[in-house]
Amino acid sequence: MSLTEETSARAVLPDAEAFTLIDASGAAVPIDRRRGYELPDVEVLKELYRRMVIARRWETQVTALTRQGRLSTYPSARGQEASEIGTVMAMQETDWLFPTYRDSIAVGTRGVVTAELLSGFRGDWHSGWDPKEHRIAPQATPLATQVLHAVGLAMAAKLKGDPIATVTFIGDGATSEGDAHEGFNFAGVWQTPTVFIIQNNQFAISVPIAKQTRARMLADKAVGYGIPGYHVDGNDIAAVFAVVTEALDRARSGGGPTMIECLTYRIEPHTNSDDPSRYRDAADVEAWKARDPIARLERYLTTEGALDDELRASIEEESERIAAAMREAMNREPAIDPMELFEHVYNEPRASLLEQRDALKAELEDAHDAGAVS
Amino acid sequence: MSLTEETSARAVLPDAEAFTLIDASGAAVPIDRRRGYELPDVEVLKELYRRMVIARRWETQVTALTRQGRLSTYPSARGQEASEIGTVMAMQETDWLFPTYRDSIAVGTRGVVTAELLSGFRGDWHSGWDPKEHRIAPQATPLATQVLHAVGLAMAAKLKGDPIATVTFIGDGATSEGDAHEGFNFAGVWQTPTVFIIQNNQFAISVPIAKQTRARMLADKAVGYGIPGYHVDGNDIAAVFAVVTEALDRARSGGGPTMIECLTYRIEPHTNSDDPSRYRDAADVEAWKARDPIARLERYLTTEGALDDELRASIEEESERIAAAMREAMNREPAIDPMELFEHVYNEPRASLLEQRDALKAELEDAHDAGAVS
Amino acid sequence: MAKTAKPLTMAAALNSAMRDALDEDPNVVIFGEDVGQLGGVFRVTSGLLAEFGEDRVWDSPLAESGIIGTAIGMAMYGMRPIVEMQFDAFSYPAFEQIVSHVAKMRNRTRGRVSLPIVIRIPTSGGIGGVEHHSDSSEAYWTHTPGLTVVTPSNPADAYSMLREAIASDDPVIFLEPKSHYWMKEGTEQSGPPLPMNKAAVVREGTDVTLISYGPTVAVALKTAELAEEEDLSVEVIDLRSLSPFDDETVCASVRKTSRSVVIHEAAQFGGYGAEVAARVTEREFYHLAAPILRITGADIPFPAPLLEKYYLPTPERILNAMSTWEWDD
Amino acid sequence: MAKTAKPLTMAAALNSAMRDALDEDPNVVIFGEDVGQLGGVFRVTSGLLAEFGEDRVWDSPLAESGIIGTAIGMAMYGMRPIVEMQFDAFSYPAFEQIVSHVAKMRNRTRGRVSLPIVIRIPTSGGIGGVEHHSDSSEAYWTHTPGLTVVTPSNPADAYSMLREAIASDDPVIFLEPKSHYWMKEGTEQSGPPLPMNKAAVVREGTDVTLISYGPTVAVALKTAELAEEEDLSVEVIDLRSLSPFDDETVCASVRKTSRSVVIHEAAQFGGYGAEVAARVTEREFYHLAAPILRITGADIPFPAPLLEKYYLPTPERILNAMSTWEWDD
Ligand SMILES: Cc1ncc(C[n+]2csc(CCOP(=O)(O)OP(=O)(O)O)c2C)c(N)n1
Ligand SMILES: Cc1ncc(C[n+]2csc(CCOP(=O)(O)OP(=O)(O)O)c2C)c(N)n1
Ligand SMILES: [Mg+2]
Ligand SMILES: [Mg+2]
Repeated sequence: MSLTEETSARAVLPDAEAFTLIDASGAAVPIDRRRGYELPDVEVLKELYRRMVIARRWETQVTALTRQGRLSTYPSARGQEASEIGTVMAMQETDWLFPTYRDSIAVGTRGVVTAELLSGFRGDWHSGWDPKEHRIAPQATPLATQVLHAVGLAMAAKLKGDPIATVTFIGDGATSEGDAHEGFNFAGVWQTPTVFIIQNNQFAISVPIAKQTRARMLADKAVGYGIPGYHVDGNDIAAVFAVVTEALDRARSGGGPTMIECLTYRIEPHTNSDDPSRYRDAADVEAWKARDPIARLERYLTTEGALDDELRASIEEESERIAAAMREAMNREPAIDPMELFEHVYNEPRASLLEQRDALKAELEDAHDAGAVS
Repeated sequence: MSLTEETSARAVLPDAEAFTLIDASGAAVPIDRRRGYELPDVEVLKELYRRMVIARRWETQVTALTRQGRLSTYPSARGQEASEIGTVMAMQETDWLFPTYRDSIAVGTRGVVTAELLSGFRGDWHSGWDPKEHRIAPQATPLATQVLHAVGLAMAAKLKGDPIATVTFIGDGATSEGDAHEGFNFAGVWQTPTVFIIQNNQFAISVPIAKQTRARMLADKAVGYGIPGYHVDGNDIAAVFAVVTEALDRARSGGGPTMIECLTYRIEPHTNSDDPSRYRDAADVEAWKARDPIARLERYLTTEGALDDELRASIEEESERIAAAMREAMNREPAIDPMELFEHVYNEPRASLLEQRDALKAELEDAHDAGAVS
Repeated sequence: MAKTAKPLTMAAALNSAMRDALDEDPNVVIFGEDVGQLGGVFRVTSGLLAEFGEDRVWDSPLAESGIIGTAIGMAMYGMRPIVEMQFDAFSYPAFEQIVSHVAKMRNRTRGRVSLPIVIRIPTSGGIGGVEHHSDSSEAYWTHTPGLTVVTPSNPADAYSMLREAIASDDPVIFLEPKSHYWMKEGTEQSGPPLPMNKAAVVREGTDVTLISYGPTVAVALKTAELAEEEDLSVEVIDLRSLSPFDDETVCASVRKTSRSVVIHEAAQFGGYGAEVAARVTEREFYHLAAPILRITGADIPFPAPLLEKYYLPTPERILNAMSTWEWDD
Repeated sequence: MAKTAKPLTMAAALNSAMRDALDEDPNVVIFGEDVGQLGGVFRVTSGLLAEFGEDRVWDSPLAESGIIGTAIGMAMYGMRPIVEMQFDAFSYPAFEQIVSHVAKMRNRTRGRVSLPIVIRIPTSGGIGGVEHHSDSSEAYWTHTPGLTVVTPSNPADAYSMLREAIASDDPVIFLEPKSHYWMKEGTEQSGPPLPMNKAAVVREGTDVTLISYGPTVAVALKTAELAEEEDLSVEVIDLRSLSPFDDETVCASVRKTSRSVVIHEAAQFGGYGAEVAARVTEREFYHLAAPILRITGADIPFPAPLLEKYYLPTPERILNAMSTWEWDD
């Protein structure tokens, strides 16, 4: 049974086994297990590899800076690069992304520069980039709420006749929230061009997936919304890219929404302030490191002769350059203007808010004068 | 495939055809279509028949009184008697029921007297009976919220080791609410003894089921929670009774929750203030009247020789007596004491509330005095 | 706005406002529970689906958080959704979407993403509704920075304010006093309508200022009439906009009268009246001859239909409160 | 209560209170997000799962409405659930269950069904939290009849108030100032603890009353110290209970000082301070020498970490406000 066929029959459950194109050893699975999908072109795979390497290097740097106190917190996606990057690389520029706090590398891969991207975690403003310029919503913190935003924007595009799709990431834990349900359901009923990427990294902070659902897999939920559901090896970027590409094509051409569960693992703590030793075995982490998405693709490309030392070195060098640039950017003090606090709350200026702004201004000037005198 | 088997395999979808034991013509379906279930005993069926006739007569009376302005509003379950009565008749006395505004006849069948039962719709107090005495929660108005209460109470019973189950009714429309999802999910994860009866009467006020979900059927949602899902002819009380009985047995003996979709139809307007001609065809109503749950069972029992004119007359007489008694009860002015408004908000009396109570008292006395003088 | 002849009822005025907005701006859409085919349980959107089609007016699945959440996404893409919460208490499932996103999106994005959403909510009691059908939720919204909260008390305002709310680039909570849906236009309005964010002095007076909004404006006017019999000259203010608050108009009145009562249906404790009393006192303390009083619902859940008359503010209660003041003359 | 030696931090005091309650009453259970294995993101429930087992303390699925809704069902069956909302803003998905059911069940059932649920919510800012992690939600709860709302400002109160909240047959919103979790006990408490519903005069003074609660008690005390240098005698009240409000203690203080400032972190408009100012003014108008002022967060969403210092009330701002009063002497 091919995954493609599932999309027409609404009451079909995904296969128990997660869909893979390149297995953990770096070998392409035999054609009869590819369910009709083709391996992405080798040039595409090389580009996916390059993006993952850069993303990991960038994120390693962010984590280090967070430890040094340059960011107020940071949730790392280490280990989830295949789902993150495979998804956004399958998107077109006009598609919209609705990320969570976990998905900074996906946002960065779509072109948001570090200083804007890390605004929220550095703490200079809640969200730093222009959503309309990048077609990326702010990273959502209230869990699952962004799912509805993605469906709403897709509905607007559909009503306007624009051939775009929206993609949203959501964690395994967040699927328990009512908003996830309402989002999946609205998308099904309205047949919006939306692709739901459930990143099942098996933990919601400390709570394992077994305490989150009794379902065989999260993708089993799709049938309850009459939408196609897929269960994909989230550490295999070839599989993620292939399935997301197909889902996006279907969405853009009027075929409605798709739910894709990417089975993966969060290698780092939930955020820098988390202590995973309280709730999971180090051995599990090691086992999942052996399924690393980057190492796997590296092995495949090397075997195929598509990745030699020279290319590897040049990608590494590029990554280091990017890491250095971001380190520098983040070591600069962010520009902060307390008066800006009052600027964006409303379009219409409010007298009472201007009063409060002026009061703060006077206070700061007083403090400044006092400082100058004493 | 028998329905019973489905309960062990978690990733199985219900049959497309709703499960029936006695079809719309009043004939028992052949044994090979009974999926391992047995027809309830004829004495049980007679009792179910009697209860349905009484419930309908009672409700017809309530609707009439509502038109006369004795109630502020009333949502009728006419046409849904098989789901309503079949469900509660399958319950044991120690089981708890969590009804909605729609389920007055279920509450009445469990023994709550009219004056207490209709408190809310008459408007003398929000809820009239003692939930602990009857093991029936107040009828929920905020949609789907009661699903979680039912799961919570079941969890408490499970923790205490009490072999009881909880049952909640929920409408087709309300399944779209986040709370329905959270309730189904908590029940699955905690394996609580809870039976969810989705009364799919095909409309949420004016909105048809097709605008509520894209799923093939609502029971398809069960698989997403890892719980067994059933799709039952909600106008066949034999089927409802059989499936609910089994689900309750399973729940009480540690087998976890069950979702049962009863396919039925709301014959009356949503409430007395609704105008269904704005959104549905009279012909549809007529078609569903032909599938009437009472007429169907009456035909079956008559054919079986279990219901003769004498019994029919005695049940009718009993119904009339009950209707007359309730008419009388409702024509009495309800006792109202404005001071009671301040009595139940908190266990701990609050000074400020007592002040407000005394102020109202003084005001009413003033008004009374003024009235007396003028 | 020239289009509308004087509408008969508030429901009709609201309906006209939406019809005109749908007509003028293709980005305006309406969705929610029962707003399409049925025209809403109060028939406020009656006829709009038939006139504008399913791409502009439609019935959504039954989920308030879903309605607000998808409206946010639509607004991010340039649409101007008007959504209905069927009753006050049924906006609560959408609380997170409203408070954490609708109110905060513009600020979060440094002004780059505005959400021109109108959330229409039938509010308050007075119609003998069963439980959960008579709440007054304004204090929850007015405490939330980022929201604009308005409420009309008559058909003419209902029209002009809803038009303005739809035209606003900021999200607006539009509270419709459900007991007034069938209220007919009383006085002839002349001249251009007052802007949505201004309070109206609906009756002039010199001794006392009654501050009211939505359903209690009628109560305040009735009180003023009764007070006149006792030779008390009562000024009545209809706030219209709850957030922002029109300090200027209210303070000017209180400076003149030096006495004031705030009236609302919601529970008193932490109710909107507390803000009115606190801020007007902060500004006009030395002009006040007596504390600003609050005549409101009691601090209890909204009562069952047959008991609501003991809960709702009445002219008698207001007059009573005024009589507790020490009067110099 | 004899059991606890003086706990070191507020987190430890809360932990002790729950441990003792679990120990004494088999109906007490604790569940929520990450409260079991991890012991909560603030470690307030640390060790309780290990000590009492999964039938008493457990991790629930990630859904706040689900947590409150199931707690309601459990309480209906005689249990006394303690649940945690991970941060203030993450209680909003549960708003409907809290406002429409937790608050109203007892009244709805004519007193037959009480819901002895404690909803623990880490509240307010001061820890540089990212967006949605620093809200102050008290005004939403205190406006809702049927809820009891309390907040401790120190470890000793944290222990005694949480014990009392768990023992209460009414539902309690228990707001824990998250900036104080690691605060160590300051002063030695002696004698039996003050009941949960009473305000405490934590510093006596004669010129001004500062009314504070939770995280701003420390700010008020600091202000009082600074004011002393200017020969101003400042009384500081820690409200402890926000609903009910201890009129007696607060009014007695204001009658004495005739001047008062209310302090809180939440936005000012419609904030809890409005109720305090309005009700104290209603009762003590003729004893007031100046309007009661409010020093609070601005009417903006809680700012990003690097900007929160411009938002939070400071002693300087309070002193500044006090200096705007006309002083006779
Ligand atoms: C509504 C809401 N509740 C709680 C939280 C606190 N919280 C932040 S992340 C998290 C766990 C989320 O787990 P999951 O959805 O699996 O995503 P992951 O972090 O694993 O990527 C929790 C409970 C929140 N942000 N929003
Ligand atoms: C949270 C919430 N939103 C909206 C409503 C208003 N409302 C009452 S009944 C109803 C339709 C419910 O339909 P369904 O769940 O199918 O139940 P039925 O009335 O058909 O039995 C609506 C929208 C409500 N009671 N609660
Ligand atoms: Mg996760
Ligand atoms: Mg229905």
